[in-house]
Amino acid sequence: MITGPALLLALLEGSVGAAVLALTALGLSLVFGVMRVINIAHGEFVMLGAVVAWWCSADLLGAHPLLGFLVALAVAPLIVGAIALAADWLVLRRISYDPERTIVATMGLLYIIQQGVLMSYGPDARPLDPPIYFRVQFPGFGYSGYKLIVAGLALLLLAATWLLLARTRIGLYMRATRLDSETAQAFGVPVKRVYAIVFALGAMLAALSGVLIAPIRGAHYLMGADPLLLSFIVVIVGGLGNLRGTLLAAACIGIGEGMISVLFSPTLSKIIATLLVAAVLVVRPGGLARGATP
Amino acid sequence: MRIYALHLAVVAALFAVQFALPAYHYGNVTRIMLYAVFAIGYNILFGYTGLLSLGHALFFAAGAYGAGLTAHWWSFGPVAALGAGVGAALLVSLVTGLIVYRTTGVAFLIVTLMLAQAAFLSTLYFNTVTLGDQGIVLSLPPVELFGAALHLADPAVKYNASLVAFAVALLLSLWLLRSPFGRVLIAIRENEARTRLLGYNTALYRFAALVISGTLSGLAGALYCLLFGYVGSSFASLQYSTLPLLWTLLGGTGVTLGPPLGTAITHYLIDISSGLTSSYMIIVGVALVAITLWFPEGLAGWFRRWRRVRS
Amino acid sequence: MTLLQTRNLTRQFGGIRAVNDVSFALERGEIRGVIGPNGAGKTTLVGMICGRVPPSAGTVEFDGANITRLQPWDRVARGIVYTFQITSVFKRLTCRDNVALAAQRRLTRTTGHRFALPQALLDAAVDEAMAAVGLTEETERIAGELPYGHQRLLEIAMGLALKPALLILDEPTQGLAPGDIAPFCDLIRRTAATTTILFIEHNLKVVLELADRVTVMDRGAILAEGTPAEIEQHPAVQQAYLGD
Amino acid sequence: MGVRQSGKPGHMSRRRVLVAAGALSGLQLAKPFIITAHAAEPSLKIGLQAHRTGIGAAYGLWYERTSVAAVKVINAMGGIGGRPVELIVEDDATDAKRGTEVMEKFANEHKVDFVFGPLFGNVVGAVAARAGELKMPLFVVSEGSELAAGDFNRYVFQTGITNVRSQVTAISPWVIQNVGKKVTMIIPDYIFGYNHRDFFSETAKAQGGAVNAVIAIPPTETSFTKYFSQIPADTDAIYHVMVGPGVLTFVRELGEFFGDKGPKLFGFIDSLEAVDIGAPGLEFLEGSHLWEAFPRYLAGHNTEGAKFYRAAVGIDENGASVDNAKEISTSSHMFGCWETLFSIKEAVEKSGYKGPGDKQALVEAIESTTGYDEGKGHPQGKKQFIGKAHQVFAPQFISKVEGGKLTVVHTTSIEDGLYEPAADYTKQPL
Repeated sequence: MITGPALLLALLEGSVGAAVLALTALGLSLVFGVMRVINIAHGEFVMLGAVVAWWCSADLLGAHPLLGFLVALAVAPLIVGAIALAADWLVLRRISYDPERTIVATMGLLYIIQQGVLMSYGPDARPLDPPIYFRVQFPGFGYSGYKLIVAGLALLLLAATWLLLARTRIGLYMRATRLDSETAQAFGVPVKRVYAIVFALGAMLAALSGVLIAPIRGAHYLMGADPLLLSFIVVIVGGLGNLRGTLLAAACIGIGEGMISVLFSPTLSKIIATLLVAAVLVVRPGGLARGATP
Repeated sequence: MRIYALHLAVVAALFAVQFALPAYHYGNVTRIMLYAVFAIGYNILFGYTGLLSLGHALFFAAGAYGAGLTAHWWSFGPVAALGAGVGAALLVSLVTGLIVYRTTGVAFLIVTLMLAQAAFLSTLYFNTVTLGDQGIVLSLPPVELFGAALHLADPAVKYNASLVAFAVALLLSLWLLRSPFGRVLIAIRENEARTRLLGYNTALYRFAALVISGTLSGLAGALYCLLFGYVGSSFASLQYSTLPLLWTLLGGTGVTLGPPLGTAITHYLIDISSGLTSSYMIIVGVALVAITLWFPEGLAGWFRRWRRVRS
Repeated sequence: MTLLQTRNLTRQFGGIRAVNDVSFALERGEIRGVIGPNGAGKTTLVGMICGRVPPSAGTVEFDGANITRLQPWDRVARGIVYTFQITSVFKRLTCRDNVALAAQRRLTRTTGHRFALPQALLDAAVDEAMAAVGLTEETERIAGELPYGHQRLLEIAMGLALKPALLILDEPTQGLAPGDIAPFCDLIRRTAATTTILFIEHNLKVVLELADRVTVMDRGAILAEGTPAEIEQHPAVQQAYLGD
Repeated sequence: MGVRQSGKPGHMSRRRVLVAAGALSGLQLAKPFIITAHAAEPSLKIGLQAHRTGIGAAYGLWYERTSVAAVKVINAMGGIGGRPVELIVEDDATDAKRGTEVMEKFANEHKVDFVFGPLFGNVVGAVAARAGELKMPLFVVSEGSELAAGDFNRYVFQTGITNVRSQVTAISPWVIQNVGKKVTMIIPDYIFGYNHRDFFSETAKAQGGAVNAVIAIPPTETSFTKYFSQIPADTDAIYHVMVGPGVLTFVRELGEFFGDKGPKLFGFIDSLEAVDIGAPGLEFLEGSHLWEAFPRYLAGHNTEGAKFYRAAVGIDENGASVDNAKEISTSSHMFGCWETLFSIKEAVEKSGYKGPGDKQALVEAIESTTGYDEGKGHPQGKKQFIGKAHQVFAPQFISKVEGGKLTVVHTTSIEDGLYEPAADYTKQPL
């Protein structure tokens, strides 16, 4: 039975999901676009963000959860970015960003991060106190006010990333490397450094979305799988490495997923999404190698 | 011929050690041989043909569910259920092969990953049939063979059934590798464009390699389900796609004995480390990173090179 | 008797016509050289003949049949064999495996043994091709370890093992030591006894010495065609290609 | 009697987690060896198969703590049959495949006498089959109803905690009469949830109620709001029972969705095990009812046995860890481990079990048991045991959320939850 409130709820769930998803997927897309590698450990960066948010939320400060949340927003990207830089320097650079070996290596990284968190943080799903708690009443149902704030923050962060890419020197370097790394190098772009920064930036975006969702879903060492899968889907449907396509796909898939989840079944919506990706690649197998225009 | 003698000696040794192994290792070797069938199947696609699949759980699960569902719902006996499992894996491989007919490289990797993920989610979605997460527990009647009743619960039956499957898979893959067909697969791995201009429809060969690889993986899944009496949705999860990759990479790609070696090492590494820490899967992560950094050819490849340097 | 005929063959890359409306005929049994400056469209033309490059327009006929839409491997089955400009042997395999890949392609088709080709049959075919190019001693070596000139010969052995009706060679003498060129020309002449040969070549001396007829290409079109003597005298050729 | 325990997984305060992670020294040793140092008698080895990691981790942590405490108590009492107990813990990652491997490891490598502990249905099913093949007595501490239905084999027992069918049979009359007649069920999408669905639908109908919708949610789900729009508008009562890492999010989002205007709520405490009822966002639970097997707050079940048990395990009167008031126990499940170990003690001593050769006598001794008396060994209450079905039956509790705490408002008798099980394992060969 499809009613007005159900549709509205579907739209809300979808939009919030889409905003956070866009942030996660943008990181993955950036890494692919510039470095031409796929980072299987991307979801673990989201999980690390959530775990850092949990640390900051109560224990570190003992103050109001809002303060912990703001600290986490600042600290999580720094920690996760540093881990990504280390991974780039210790592993990816040494295998010359070979596409297939990078996939294997980042898959190893996935297990190392996930199991490392299990070792130090433990196996429990730990809830966080929401930094801001209020309820918004819609006709027929209520909705978490924090979720609406999350959507807004995600959009702000997306805009900030966009500015970084469009208006700064490092953004210019990234765009140049994306188009043609050899030419960029010839024009004096420090390509290796750009790679490292892009890998870190991608991880930082993932970590930020982890901080944002932590108060909703808590922090758990296995929580990286879902964001990875969904952002994978978004990045491919949007055209690998195509940032605008990624954002558009995040909106479509986030909202579509929300709709199908609410109206039918979340599992069904994920099945449809994965098959959609397979279909896109089967029809356009070359789309991956060529990479679309920005 | 010496190479066949070496492989037969491995099989004979595995037959012989069953009389000396302590019970716990007996069970471990049984599992290792079954997983090795999976690894050998994976290697035909990855090691010989050069196609990196991240979706082999699809075939393993197809075999396991083909056997498990027919045994559970239609009371198939073990032999019929094994046939159903292998048949299901063959069918799934054929369909997958047609879907990915023209895809290679990273696109192939992602498509196989997505198909396997869709299959995994489907085992959850259609849980009235598959019983989802919780899975199906089987209790099977004994198999009549030469007048004797073989109970699947008997460790010796498990061991020797796994050994037979292992021997078949190993010798088949060796023969395949050395046949004209296998030579073409290797040529595709080395340089697909060149192979095409030698007169080979490489897409068709890739398709054939996928079907053989998938069916062997399904044989492993079907036997695992029947011998250990259980199939659940975790058999279709990503872990069952990454493990054969690790086994093959660790043991050595493109070497017939590499994947079984990698399987054995991984199994014992996980088993030993699970006694030290709950985070034992970290071993898998460290191994994957170490292989890409230092042993791109795996242990067998490294050993071969080391021998060549010495001689 | 015409073996190969292209009609109005055209290939566009973006806005550039690499090959523009080329109609080109090849007689059975001849040795044909193709010359022209870089970018003249020679490699694209033979690419369309062997099926590596799909044409934008026009047709290719081989042995009386239209093969324009055939895949490269089907053209190999009909006897069109191409060897690359840059050597493209399987560097990590032995020479024997390299040539066997070619030989088994022919043998599985002619003998009907698909999976278990008799080893002796295959070995004989490999040895014959290796002997033809004079590499018998190197048969068991890893291809990538051979010197460059020998890799080129191996490439030709692979072509020969297919026993082609038309052998297309893309700059076969490039990278050969000067002393190796004369034996190479002998090899081509011997091969021509059973095979039609189409070769692209920059070394004009080799072309004039080896070819029965020569085609000159420039900017995607055929500039001139004739016997080596005629081509040497052709004014347009002298200006465009031999000018200095 | 020396007790050495190397590392308690998950037993870390937030601050300690930080320190451990910083030093990267948090390598948690997986086997707390409870070694009986100078005992003359060889020890009795018991394997605890724990969901230490995976989606059952919250339960696994407390199963392990409770079991360690019980073994300490039993050893202090002189052990089992005069022999000290050695507890060996292995993690099955809440995974069926790993579970069967662990079972083999117990049987063939550690050579334990008995195994106990699996809770989640997927693991129980796979492990039960393997235990039968290995002829290893297995005491599941699970609420699955399959054992009493005859789906397992002669080596599997449920002596510590009763099953879902019995729990639902016991409480459903009260729920239909006091909470609501048109019920929407929210259940986890696997066997445990189906048990709830099937048995509650059946008993609700008998009481004049009806289930008007069933919403099944995968146990790995982390976001729930999207499911709630499937709840029909004419629902009087929501019956919820969720498990897995997302339980707190589930209850919070349920509250956000309905506010204070929604249908009345009745839940199984599974939705809130290891979760603080007073956590922010759970205010809407005030006044709702929950089933409990073992009241979380001491006041609801203030017996001598319960006090002894709580002190030994280390939980305070609010059901939290004495070390950390924020760490809430899985009170309604973990007592099953304690009671299982004491039931093993009784069975071993009754049968005169000396070693694996006496397994058959042990099985028959358990099958001839008719019940357990309330006391230190069985703090949850008096038990009735139906030997042929290997199933224990117990009283149940219904509690109301009042002032952010749980107050017991109704206690069922054993008879309320009693039904005639289909299984008769005594006919199977040993």
